[in-house]
Amino acid sequence: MARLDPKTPAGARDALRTMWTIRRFEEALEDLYSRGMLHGTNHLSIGQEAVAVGACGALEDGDLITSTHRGHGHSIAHGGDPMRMMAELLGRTDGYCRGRGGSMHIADVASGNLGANGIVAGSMTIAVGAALSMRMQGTDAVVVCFFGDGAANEGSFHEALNMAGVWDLPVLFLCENNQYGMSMAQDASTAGGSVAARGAAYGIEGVEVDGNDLDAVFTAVQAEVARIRAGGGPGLVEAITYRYRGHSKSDRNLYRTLDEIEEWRTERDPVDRFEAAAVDSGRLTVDEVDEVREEARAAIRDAVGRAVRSPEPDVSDLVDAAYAQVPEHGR
Amino acid sequence: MARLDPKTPAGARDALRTMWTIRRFEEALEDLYSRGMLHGTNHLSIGQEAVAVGACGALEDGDLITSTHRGHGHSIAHGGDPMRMMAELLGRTDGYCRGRGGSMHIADVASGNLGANGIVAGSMTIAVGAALSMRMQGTDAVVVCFFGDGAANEGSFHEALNMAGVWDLPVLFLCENNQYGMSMAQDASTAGGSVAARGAAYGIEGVEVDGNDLDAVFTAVQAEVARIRAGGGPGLVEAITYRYRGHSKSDRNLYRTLDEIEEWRTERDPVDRFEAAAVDSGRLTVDEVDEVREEARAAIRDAVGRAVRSPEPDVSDLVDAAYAQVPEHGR
Amino acid sequence: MSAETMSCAKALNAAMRVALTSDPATFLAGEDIAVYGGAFGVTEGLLADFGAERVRDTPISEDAIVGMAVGAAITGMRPLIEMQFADFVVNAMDPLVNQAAKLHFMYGGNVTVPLVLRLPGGGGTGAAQQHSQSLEAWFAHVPGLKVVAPSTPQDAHDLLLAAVNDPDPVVFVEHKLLYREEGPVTVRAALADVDGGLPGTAVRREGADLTIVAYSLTARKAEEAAEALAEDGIDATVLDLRSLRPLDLGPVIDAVTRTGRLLVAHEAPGPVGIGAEVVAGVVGSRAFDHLLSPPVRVTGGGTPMPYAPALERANIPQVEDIVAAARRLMAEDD
Amino acid sequence: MSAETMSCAKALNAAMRVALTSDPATFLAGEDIAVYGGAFGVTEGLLADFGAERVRDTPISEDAIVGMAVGAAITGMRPLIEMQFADFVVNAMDPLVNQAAKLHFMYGGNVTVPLVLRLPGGGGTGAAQQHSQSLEAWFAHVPGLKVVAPSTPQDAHDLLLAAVNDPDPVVFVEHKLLYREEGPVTVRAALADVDGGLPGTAVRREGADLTIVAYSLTARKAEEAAEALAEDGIDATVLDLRSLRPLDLGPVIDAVTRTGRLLVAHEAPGPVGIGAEVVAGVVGSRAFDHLLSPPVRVTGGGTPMPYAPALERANIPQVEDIVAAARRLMAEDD
Ligand SMILES: Cc1ncc(C[n+]2csc(CCOP(=O)(O)OP(=O)(O)O)c2C)c(N)n1
Ligand SMILES: Cc1ncc(C[n+]2csc(CCOP(=O)(O)OP(=O)(O)O)c2C)c(N)n1
Ligand SMILES: [Mg+2]
Ligand SMILES: [Mg+2]
Repeated sequence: MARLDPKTPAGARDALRTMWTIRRFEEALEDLYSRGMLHGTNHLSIGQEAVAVGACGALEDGDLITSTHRGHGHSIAHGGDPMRMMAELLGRTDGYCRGRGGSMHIADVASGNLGANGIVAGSMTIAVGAALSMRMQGTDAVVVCFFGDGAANEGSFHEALNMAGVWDLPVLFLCENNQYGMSMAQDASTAGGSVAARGAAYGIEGVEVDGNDLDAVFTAVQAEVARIRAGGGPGLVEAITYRYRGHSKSDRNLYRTLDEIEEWRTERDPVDRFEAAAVDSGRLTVDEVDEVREEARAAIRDAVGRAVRSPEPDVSDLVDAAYAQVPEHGR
Repeated sequence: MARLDPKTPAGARDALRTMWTIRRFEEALEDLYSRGMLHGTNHLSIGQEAVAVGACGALEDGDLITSTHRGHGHSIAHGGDPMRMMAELLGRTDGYCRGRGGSMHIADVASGNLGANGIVAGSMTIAVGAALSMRMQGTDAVVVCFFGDGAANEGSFHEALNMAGVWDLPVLFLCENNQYGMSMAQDASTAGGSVAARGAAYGIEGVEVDGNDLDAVFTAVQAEVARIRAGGGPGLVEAITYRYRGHSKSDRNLYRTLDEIEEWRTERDPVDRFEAAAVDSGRLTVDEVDEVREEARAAIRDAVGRAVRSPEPDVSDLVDAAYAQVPEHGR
Repeated sequence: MSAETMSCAKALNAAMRVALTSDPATFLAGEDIAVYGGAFGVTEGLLADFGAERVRDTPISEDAIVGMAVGAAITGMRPLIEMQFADFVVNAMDPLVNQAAKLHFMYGGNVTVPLVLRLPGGGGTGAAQQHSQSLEAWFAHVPGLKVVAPSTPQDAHDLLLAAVNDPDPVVFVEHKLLYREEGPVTVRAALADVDGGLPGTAVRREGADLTIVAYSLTARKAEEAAEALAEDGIDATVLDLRSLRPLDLGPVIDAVTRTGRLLVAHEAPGPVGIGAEVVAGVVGSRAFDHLLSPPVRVTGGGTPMPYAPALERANIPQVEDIVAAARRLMAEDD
Repeated sequence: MSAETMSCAKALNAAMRVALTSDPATFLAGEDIAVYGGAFGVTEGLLADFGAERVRDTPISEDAIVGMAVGAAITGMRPLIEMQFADFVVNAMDPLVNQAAKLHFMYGGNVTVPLVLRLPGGGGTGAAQQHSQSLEAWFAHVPGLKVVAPSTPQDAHDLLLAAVNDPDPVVFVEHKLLYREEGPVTVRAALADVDGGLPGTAVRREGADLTIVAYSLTARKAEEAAEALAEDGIDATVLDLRSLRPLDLGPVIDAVTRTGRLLVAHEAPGPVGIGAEVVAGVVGSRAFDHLLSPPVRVTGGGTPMPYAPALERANIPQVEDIVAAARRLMAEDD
């Protein structure tokens, strides 16, 4: 059974809380960054929350995900602990990677998050291997592989979809089409224009979905995951969404207009939309919505508070750390 | 105007002669190999002659080709001198690459053969660059990029078609689908099954053609090249054909039946078929066909005779040879 | 022309401007180099001045970007490619190593492959494992490739022009932390003004006690280290390799012959790095008889580049690491 | 079990059989390894005995092959991958270098990546530039990768099993000309029979006059060279590195301390090759004070590998090249 069912009041509440948790998490990062407490760069998923939450909500225990450089939302939606994520971003020992990996490398393999990845399309072939692994081990797990519209032009996309196709593997390729790579508009970078339509090249029927509509994402992914779990072979979903923030910290938004951003924020925000839909359909009351918002804010405040108290790693941490096992002669 | 028009008697004669030249060339290699005179390996294109000859015949002067590991036919069809090719295979100084490159690397850039390539799909992105180059230089040249069915599963295929697509480049991707990679049947390696159909992923309308029918290949390629030359953007043609010989010298044909091979040889041989068609349609007489065969045989006999007399390169040939220009401090 | 003060990023930008202006065969391509101006702003403003045909934003397709450049280079163009981060060149190793490096030789000397591939590398920006690598050792191992690594704005400018002029494929190693480093730059008027071929090792400082060899950002650190050592009365020669293939060892051998002591520093991992080649080259030369103590390497990369600032710092050779190693080296034979 | 005579190819095949039999988490994948039995026949017969699920023919997709292996390895499998020719690993550098090598460290030590990548490399088969490379230096430069290179059938067998047992990604370097070389092999009964971790440098011959260090096919040539030198009264120690990362320098340092002379030979290009690392490591050690003459490298790869037999031969170190270099080395300080 899916982890949450947004069509029920309890599921709607969970889904909304998770969306808000993601947004508050990202906002907390912006705040820490502006206060000089974060180093490196990071890629925020504000505006794309419904994809992560809708997709991960449709999974079952034991299912796996692979994520991207823009992976905070995936991690939280898959059940990641914001404190450990925040500690990772702060470079602390309580981080998921003990502070070694940072924003682009949060992973929790034990719980089925095979990891964010700093290489565009870098996790797509990894997802294929994980799917093969699950099948060879006799499980019925499905792997959801998140990737961006820009990633669809990497050779790895092609090889991954083809291999998954010929081996009929239980993997759902989930494109978060937020309209841009770093700066390149999707239609300027992508011949043919559609990622979903590329599925046909591999015998996969691609599905396009409104990525800012949580219910729609959930429904589409749930259907695909069920089909895949039943042995139907790989799937491809393209969720149309938008990122509000710059690609990363150095972005001056030269490639798009402020009007465009504003329109998405005011007209199609996934959190606003889901709140309205949940209230309209009677799944949540206005008070409940307010409560959930407050829960998310408190959770992130608490996570940040604990994360900043986590110790910094010591350089002794680096000794032999590149390997799981160093032979005697290598010391 | 196309270099040859197989619909005319003169063009038919040229086309047939070139097909026979290719076949005799490959047979001469088999002979030299069995006599221990050839080292390395080589990939024969016997059975696939109509693709090379039909496609290259449809080009105009100034058009370019990129070729593959199975490239002898492309080279001859594009006007390569069998003596210099043979000298290359024998590792002699008169070879196209002065004996340095061998079977998989015959190139004659000056005449528009940008080269065979030992890397599967390795020339596909090179073809894209050549097409861009031609356009930036203000020519109306078209680049024909030969590749195999197996190559269609490399990431380079995807990146090349996408880039050609978004930049609308004058390049025709021409798949020689001979049903197998080295041993893997095309349908086992290729999700979705069709290479031509993959064009749609890039906004390209793929064309499938009987690759053992020279007239059909010529017509399809001529139409595509004209469309591309007029600025219509990249094309994709899949020519269905078959290789009679093993993939290379070490092949024991474990992956296919002798019946299958036999059926293609006896029922669909491209040379037999073109001879019959040319005679049937009155383009050539039976005597002319015999003449042409003899011309090709003589040409190859002569090429081999001269090639074996070409000198071997001296090791002094290697000094500074990796670079076009070695700085003083590098000597 | 007289020198003006500018950053390495600006000096590179000015070089591209010179190339685009003086040779119609040149063009730029890379991810987000046009509209965005490059991830590090190095190509800023070039789209406006030279147009989208010659300053090309590409899809995220590193293999096709470099393969395309090879195809363009062998048919008369001079592509100047930016790999957004050096780390992504892993996706373009076939066109770079199997094609660009080999075609001139493989096709019998009948083609040249005049392409330049800029690789912004190095750590210190908190970008962690997959955005911080220094991969130049790989390319210096490959016959057919040339590899250069400037450390000053003037060298960045001149070496880039020399690389564009060069008929062979040149891997152009940049360190991200150099982009903002400033220095005097004489901007060349045309490509032809830099015509001496790719330059070799530069002497940054002369000293009698030991020879410190480095390149790219680490060459700047070596200079700083030498200043610190001078305060202790240790007088170091500092050499900046600039060209990693071919490697200009002559000045290194001369210096070690005089100083008797060799220290090589770089940010890339030690094993099978440029430092190993420098040490092996020097001890295999006439300098062997003049060596007073074992040559020393100070390198980074004990692990993949870590994220946490303290760990990252520890994984990169710092000025004080070079100073400490030099002191130990001097102490050894006292 | 008693030893039988078999080729390296058979010894590798037998090791895969042991691995597949004793650990259900192992599987093989690669281009044409199943039905065809591998381009060099190394995997022959395994499909018949272990089935298509565990002996997997793949599409021609090197990036996906290795990336798939990474994904399988971090989720409990132990993939054993054949790259059809070492040269094609250029298409899989991202999964190998940016993923496999880094994940254990990058994800905080919480995953292991137990994959083995077999790379049939080397020249001498007339396959020319793109099918003859020896690329091991690259991988030995990368923290997180292990690199081994056996030269005997027994080592081929044992190292492959040790590599499968190893929790880290292992690049397994094979030379195509070794496949038919025969020698005594004791076939292990189970993976667990090879449990000492990846072995280090082996002493192939002891001699007082000079130390010759090599690996893979060139180690065999070094042994032959030593026999030839013995006829001249030159008594060489021959060391076979076997592991290139980590590099087991202890035995090399010991031997050079005794012999005072070092010659390193390999087929890969000289610049920034394994030989440079060995020389730099030795001269940076206590052996420095015992060196009688400059260490010497005998390497290949002056150009991309040529096709014509005479050129190809000249581009690869031959027994006589090692002999000649050793003689010059001995003459130097006479
Ligand atoms: C192989 C590789 N190439 C380029 C980059 C640099 N880069 C990081 S994110 C990005 C844009 C990715 O676009 P998309 O896949 O649409 O994801 P989004 O950022 O929109 O979420 C680029 C070019 C990279 N990290 N890896
Ligand atoms: C990158 C790469 N991978 C694998 C090979 C080995 N190889 C050479 S030809 C070949 C089969 C190619 O099949 P296809 O593209 O259909 O061409 P065909 O041989 O059928 O003409 C393979 C696997 C190679 N040369 N390059
Ligand atoms: Mg995007
Ligand atoms: Mg084929």
